[in-house]
Amino acid sequence: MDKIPNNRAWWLVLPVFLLVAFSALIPLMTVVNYSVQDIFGPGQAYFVGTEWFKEVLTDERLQDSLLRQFLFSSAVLLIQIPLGIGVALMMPKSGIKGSLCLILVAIPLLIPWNVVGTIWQIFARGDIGLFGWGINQLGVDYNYTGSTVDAWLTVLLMDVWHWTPLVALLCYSGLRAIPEAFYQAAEIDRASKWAVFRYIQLPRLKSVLIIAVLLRFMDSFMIYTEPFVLTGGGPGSSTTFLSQTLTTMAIGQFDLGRAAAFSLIYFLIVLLISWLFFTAITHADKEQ
Amino acid sequence: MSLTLENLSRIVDGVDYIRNASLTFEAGSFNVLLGRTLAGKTSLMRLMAGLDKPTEGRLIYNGEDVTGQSVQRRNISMIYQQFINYPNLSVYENIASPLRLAKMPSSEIDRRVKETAAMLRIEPLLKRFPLELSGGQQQRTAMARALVKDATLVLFDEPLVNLDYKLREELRAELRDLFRERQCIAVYATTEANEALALGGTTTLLHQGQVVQSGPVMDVYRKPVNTLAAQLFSEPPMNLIRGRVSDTELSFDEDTRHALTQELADLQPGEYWFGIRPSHIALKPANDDDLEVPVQVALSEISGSETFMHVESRHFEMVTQLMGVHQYHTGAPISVYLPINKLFVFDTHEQLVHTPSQVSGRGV
Amino acid sequence: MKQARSKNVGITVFIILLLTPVYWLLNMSFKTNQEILGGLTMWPENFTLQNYVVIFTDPSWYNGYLNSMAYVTINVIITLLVALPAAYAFSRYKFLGDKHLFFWLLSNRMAPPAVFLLPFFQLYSSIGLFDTHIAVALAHCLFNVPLAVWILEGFMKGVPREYDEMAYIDGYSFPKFFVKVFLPMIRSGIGVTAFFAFMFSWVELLLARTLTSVDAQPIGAIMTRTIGASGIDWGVLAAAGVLTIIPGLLVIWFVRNHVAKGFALGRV
Amino acid sequence: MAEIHLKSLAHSYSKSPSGPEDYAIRQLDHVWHKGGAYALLGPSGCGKSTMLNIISGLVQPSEGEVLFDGIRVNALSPRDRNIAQVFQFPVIYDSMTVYQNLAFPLKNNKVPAARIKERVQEIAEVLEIEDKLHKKAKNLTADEKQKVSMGRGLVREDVSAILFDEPLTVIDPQLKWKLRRKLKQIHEQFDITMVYVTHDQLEASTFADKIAVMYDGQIVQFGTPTELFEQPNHTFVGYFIGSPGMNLIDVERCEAGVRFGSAEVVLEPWQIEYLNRLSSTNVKIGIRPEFIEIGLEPKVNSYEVEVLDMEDLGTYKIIDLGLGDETLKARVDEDFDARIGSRVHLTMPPQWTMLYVDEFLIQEQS
Repeated sequence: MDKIPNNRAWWLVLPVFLLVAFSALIPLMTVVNYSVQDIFGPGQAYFVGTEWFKEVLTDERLQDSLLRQFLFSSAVLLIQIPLGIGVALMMPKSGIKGSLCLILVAIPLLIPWNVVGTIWQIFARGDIGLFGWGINQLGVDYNYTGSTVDAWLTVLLMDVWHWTPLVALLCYSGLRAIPEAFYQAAEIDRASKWAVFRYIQLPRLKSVLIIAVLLRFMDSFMIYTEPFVLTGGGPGSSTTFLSQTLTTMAIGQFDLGRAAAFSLIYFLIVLLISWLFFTAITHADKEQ
Repeated sequence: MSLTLENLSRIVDGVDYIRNASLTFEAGSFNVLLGRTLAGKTSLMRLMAGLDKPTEGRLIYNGEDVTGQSVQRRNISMIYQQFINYPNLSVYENIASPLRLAKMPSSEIDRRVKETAAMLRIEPLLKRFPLELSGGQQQRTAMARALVKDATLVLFDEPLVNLDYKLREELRAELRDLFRERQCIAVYATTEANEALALGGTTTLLHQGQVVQSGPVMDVYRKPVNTLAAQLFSEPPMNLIRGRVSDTELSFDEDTRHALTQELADLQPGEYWFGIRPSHIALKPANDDDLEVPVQVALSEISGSETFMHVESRHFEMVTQLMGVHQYHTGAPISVYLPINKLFVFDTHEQLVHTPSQVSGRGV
Repeated sequence: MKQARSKNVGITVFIILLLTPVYWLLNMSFKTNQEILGGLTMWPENFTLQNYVVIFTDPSWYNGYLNSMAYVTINVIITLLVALPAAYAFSRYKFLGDKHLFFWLLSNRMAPPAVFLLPFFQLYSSIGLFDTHIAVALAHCLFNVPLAVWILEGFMKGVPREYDEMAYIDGYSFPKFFVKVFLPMIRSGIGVTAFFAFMFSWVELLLARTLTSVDAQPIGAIMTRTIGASGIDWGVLAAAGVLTIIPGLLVIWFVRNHVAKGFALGRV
Repeated sequence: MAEIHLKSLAHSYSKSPSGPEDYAIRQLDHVWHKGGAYALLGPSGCGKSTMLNIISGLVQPSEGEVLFDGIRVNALSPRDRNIAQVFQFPVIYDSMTVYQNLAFPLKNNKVPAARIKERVQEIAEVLEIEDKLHKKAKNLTADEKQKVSMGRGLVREDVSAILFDEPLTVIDPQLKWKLRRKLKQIHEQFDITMVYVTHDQLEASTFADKIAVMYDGQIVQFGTPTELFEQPNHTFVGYFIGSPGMNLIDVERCEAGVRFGSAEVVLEPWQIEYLNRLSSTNVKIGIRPEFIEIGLEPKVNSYEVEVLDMEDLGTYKIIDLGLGDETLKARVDEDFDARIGSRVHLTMPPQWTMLYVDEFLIQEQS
């Protein structure tokens, strides 16, 4: 459908523009403003240029937390995307069973993020949590508040529990959007189950998978509340991710200039990587 | 009452949708726009409706310039190829909607809706919702909504294309009857020559955004101004054969020649295009002076009552439309006969130079 | 048929695993603290509603829920009000800077909320909105409005433009057409958008906690209070957690048939 | 290749059909012979697509049997029935090239690579898409996609039958006849059983040797295009085939045969005899507009009629003739001319005047 050129349409988008500009542009300008100043108190600020940026980029604590962040996001994508596709393939196509599955699978998505943390905080404890207790019963020494590896695995497991449903639901609806005729044609062409998946389902899931990858990357890269409640970032700083580092810096230490510079770099990284993902996937498509 | 298009053009991003169209539509007339896909039929109708603004030219209604008038203020109706109805309103409310917007008293609305529904034979469906209906019923609802409000201009954009052909035939016949008594301007777009013939009225041929020819349907059919008009307005398309005229005879090639008749005597010697309608070609000579052309059969398609036979000679191909069943094997050599008095002649610029004299056949 | 059965088994196992942590929370919410700390039991042996009674009788608890509901509702309303016309503009018209504007809107969905914490705090404090529902609702618009525009635009593109034209031809003015004809046609889209706006506002805590202190404090922030002098009150904490899941369940129940469609547009 | 036999077949989409109106297909027996080119013709909703899907196995019939060469295949899935089907809208594997699309069914059948190459090339040539073989299928136009869809059906050599479900819906009118011709050519070349579903009589009759006309879940006639035209077995066939359809007139019995209004139609003795054996009052006569003769002078058994309307269709004219309360349509030459309101004389040649009782044709027993 051709869109009609009409500049008066701006009147329709004006409220959105103003609202988002108010919520995004003004704060962003504040951040930029802070990032180039050193602030000691009201009225006491000095222009420091790119000092904060240099400091942030060379700060080892931040580099560590960035590395941890990348590890975490990659692990999230590697586990959740295939698992989500698998779950979607198993979900019943229609009827009451379909709706029921949909709702049950969606439950983790509807839980406030701090409650997600709370649930796992309880669930994984060795004394009162089924999961922690169960693992200990198996003879494995498991303690997520003491061991770095255990803490990591628990945070990862929690994220898989929390967000795989999103990938599954996206894929499920992508699958449902494939017209029946394609399956019929494949049946008639005597395609194997694998061929149906490889040549019909997977190519047609591409657009939802792009969304799934982008969303899961972005949101896992910004994760804050759940690990904060579960582990408080510990033990040590082993599960302290970027958002928590930033929050601590800004609110805990009130280190405004540094936090602002860090914020900008953080935002740019998210934008850049999202853009890379997006163009890489869509470009590979045009190439062919 | 009349609607006049004055040098109307619509050009968007360098693409001509409509180029320099000038036409007049009279009240009470039924006008068919005939052209292939993307010929500009829809574009022209959208300009007439005021849904698009022309880049150049004016739209005059009853002597008043209405080019810039908004759609809401024009009293028009439009029926689309897709079945467009308000999905969340019942058939009754669908038909009533233009009247409700015009703030008509509800007793009058009720009377009109029922009357129009009866006319289109959808009275029993008034309580149903559009998506519960068959395609034909949905389109009838759309037509009822278009007809209920006494619009001055009713536009049909290939309304029957998505229906079974038998249903098409029925609705087409009903449409013709519905508009006989009305004082509005009806404009109907179609890609099919046979539909234009069946609907009658005035026909306008469109091609690549331009008006090729316009006039009463039979004038356009019988006197196509050029080869393009002839091709557009016959189905299967008119056969065109390159040939020449000398002082004494006309010839397609060395083997196919015929002495000039009285009728063709005015033609200057030279190269011409000769046109012959598929239905005029016969397997047996009807007159003594029919031109015999030896050909080979390429394919015969039998429709039950008719046979479409595709034949080829060394230099040209032809399609013939024959009554009855004629079965030949591919490659069979036969002769077909072209009545000289039914030949159209076009010059090398493809403009019409000779029309076959109207044979007023046996009649009362 | 064998394959269908293995699929059913697979999905059942997945759902059971998915629901176990939730079950555990539910289980705990019906236990006394003695039972919770006294040893692991698969279901409450001394079934009690006491934990829920605590929440429903203590205003400082139930006000948390009311606060959360209040800002979520305000957020959903604002989001829909501004996103509907904008999505219509994007789905129907070409206008100066449309593509850039669209991308800029979406880029806000990518902004880490942590980045905006401090500026938001200062912004809303300076205009006197700190610790109000409207502040949180406006802050959540940052990510909900772009999302809503995106989802709605997808639904609106699915409605052929001929419907708009038909309505104009019948004599509808734009506002009347939009409200009476167009909105009913994208009902399910509006439902789905409202659902997602609700969900993302309901589950967010970082901004909500930062922008409030007492009067508009969300339930999530109040839950941290269960850590008292005598340790954590696990039973009440679990009950509070269970209660936060219920509104989401209710909402998804209403839009269950449309949610799949919203996802299918690839827009979440 | 196989003979396909449908034995007391019936199908309903509802689980507990309460009456005949719940059936998409009502109790029918039919045989599609080996190697024939057939069309299944009918209006939308007559059950023709359902029947096609029952043959291919995409739909399980609720009653009756499907036999391939005498073997019951009801329980077999489409893949085991070894059948090819082309759908109304193009179905292509868009991540593959055209070549891979065409090779796909062969690969699944474990055809040797060399043979696949040969065969794909052959089909691509017939369909005139050999220059597109290495393009991504999703970048094709709608027509080309549909050609690829068809190609996947045609490429297999061992199929029991190829089924087409309105395959030319998305094709531009100019191209339609070309593709129809291609299909016919392919049929002659490879000699495969083909069943072609359509609502367009021209499409059906130009493609098929024999046409099954479906109406209301039943096959009302199975015959050559000429038979359907000249001897419609059922009033629906008379109405549906031909444009305009057959003139059908409700009549009463009388001495000489039947009559309507003041007009008597003289029937053949065997027709009268047949009629006398039946008690039904639902009697009609039918005559095609093409077979009505019109003259200026009265003749034996001619009727004087009034010219009510005349429609000029360029190559011919349709005139409406008033005879009593009835209106008959007749097709005449383009040269024919008559004033509206004038009177002419109409003859119904006995060999073209059909007699229908309870909507079915009364035929002479040989």
